[in-house]
Amino acid sequence: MRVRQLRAVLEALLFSSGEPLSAERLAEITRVDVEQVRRVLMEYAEELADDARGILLVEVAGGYALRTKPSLAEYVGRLELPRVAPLSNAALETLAIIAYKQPVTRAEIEEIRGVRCDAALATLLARRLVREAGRKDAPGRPFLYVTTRQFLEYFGLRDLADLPPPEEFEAAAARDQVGTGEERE
Amino acid sequence: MRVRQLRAVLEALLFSSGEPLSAERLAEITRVDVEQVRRVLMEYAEELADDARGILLVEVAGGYALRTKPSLAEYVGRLELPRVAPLSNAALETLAIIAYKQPVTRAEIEEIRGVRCDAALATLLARRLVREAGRKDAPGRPFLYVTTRQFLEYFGLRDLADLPPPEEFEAAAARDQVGTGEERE
Amino acid sequence: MSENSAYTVSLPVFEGPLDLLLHLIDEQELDIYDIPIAQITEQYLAYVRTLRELDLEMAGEFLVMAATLMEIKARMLLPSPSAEDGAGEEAEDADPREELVRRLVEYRRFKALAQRLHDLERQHMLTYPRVPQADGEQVSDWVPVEGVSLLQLVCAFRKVLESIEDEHVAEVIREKVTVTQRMRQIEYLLDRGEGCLTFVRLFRGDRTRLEVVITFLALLELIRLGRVRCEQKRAFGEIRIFRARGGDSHGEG
Repeated sequence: MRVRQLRAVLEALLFSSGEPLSAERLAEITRVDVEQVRRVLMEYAEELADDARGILLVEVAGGYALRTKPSLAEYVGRLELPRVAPLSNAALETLAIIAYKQPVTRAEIEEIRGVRCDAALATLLARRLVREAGRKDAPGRPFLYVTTRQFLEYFGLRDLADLPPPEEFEAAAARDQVGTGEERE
Repeated sequence: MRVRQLRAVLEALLFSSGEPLSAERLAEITRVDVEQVRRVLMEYAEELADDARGILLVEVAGGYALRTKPSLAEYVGRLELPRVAPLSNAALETLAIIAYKQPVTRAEIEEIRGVRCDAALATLLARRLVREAGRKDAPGRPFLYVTTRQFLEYFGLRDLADLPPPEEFEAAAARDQVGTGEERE
Repeated sequence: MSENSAYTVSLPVFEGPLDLLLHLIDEQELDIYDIPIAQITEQYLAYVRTLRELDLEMAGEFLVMAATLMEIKARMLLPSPSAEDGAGEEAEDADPREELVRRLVEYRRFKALAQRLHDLERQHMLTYPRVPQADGEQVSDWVPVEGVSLLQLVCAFRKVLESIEDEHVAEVIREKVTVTQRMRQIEYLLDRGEGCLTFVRLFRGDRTRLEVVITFLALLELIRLGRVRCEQKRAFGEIRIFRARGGDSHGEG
């Protein structure tokens, strides 16, 4: 195999493999001797050092792997890759209120939940399940919150209409609010 | 942001994202205008065309994604990465009908195929290649089926317009109906 | 399966009756718009008989098509009756094969499209994506409900909502029921007795829409955490909720 092709093959292998690959394994797959694999990998690592490249070759767990450059973590972080961790109950309750009463301010959410929800709201914003949508024309001009496309994806909903019709909820919520106001102890 | 850094950031983003990223999303993350993102992506795609590179930039499901080059499939195949099994004929026929006639009910699919397709449909739903999209306003209120973003990704299609144009088939059908059966295979 | 099934090796498998008919037509290079119906019927029936003799499973649709073919064949033999009806000249010339031809042409079109998809699939499988790393980048592939689609759940949910009567809403003193509390209640109900609840039963105590919503969100969350699962025996049947087997510690992250 020519060096240029070997380099291409190694890149493809490192790219597609979920786990680090040892030089021996790479040599076995490419049917090239280990020394040559190491040589080409070293050249490859040098190329990746160029600041127009976004990934680098690391040696981990007895093998080689491609990773994004730490200096670019800020941007990669903005991708906000979905996490496996489920939402906390506080976040879930806050989300339910936003989903059915949107657009809604933080004070209004806290009024319903009876507790502060800064942390829950921060989580929901970070996970892009809700977003700010302008400000309410009220004292202090508080932010209004609405759900996002990601919210629908997270719950596997096609659109907000997949939830019970919002008018019904608004009406119900309005009635509830009247009730709450009168009967709260 | 300088062009070289933008290129690095885009590479890092495309590398770490599990799904295709649209130019708009990339622009939003890098805070650069969409046109510049597209320009740099085009340059990047050209660089990847070099035969010392093992990956390429594809446009799929409304976004950009990195994949290994098809010409290197033999080597990457030796990694024995877990892959989904290819679709059965029944599933492919069912999927073709959904892709071209969406939204469509199961009864409509079965009418065309002449056989029940519960199993094929269950497979397609489980693999998220199709999804339910509401119900048809007809007796029994049957579910309507449409293709998903994963469908585009699975077949490497940019969007639905990327499917072989149905007009070709309509035209062919029209010719058939006129009755010139000569060039038929 | 009978011993005869050893012979099945040579028997081509067809997706359905239309697939079999197309095969017969293509194989003999027949004109799809002028199918020699007697000949095709004979061959078709021979195939169906073979399947039966070999004791193979055969979709009921094959028999339906056999009947259709025989009917068309019979009508082709009859003199055109429409002359007596005087019911329009157009209708007189209606070919008994017309509907079958239309279906065959349409099916053939989608078979071709399916083949194109198959080619695309094969082509695309030559390229590999990057497998996300195990360290926290794993994209969760949450399938919301096992056996019941979320849409079915939501539809059921809507029905419950519609059944809530407005007069109740007015008089209700809103209790502060949280999603967490409701999740616990549902789990308690499941653990206490039946081990299974109907969807409708779940909402029995709810009197306001907000309560119904909270119950529904609690259910969604329990499903998502893998603590309960839903089942629907037949389409539009009752949705039942079960404790998921060993799913308790499932969802923490």
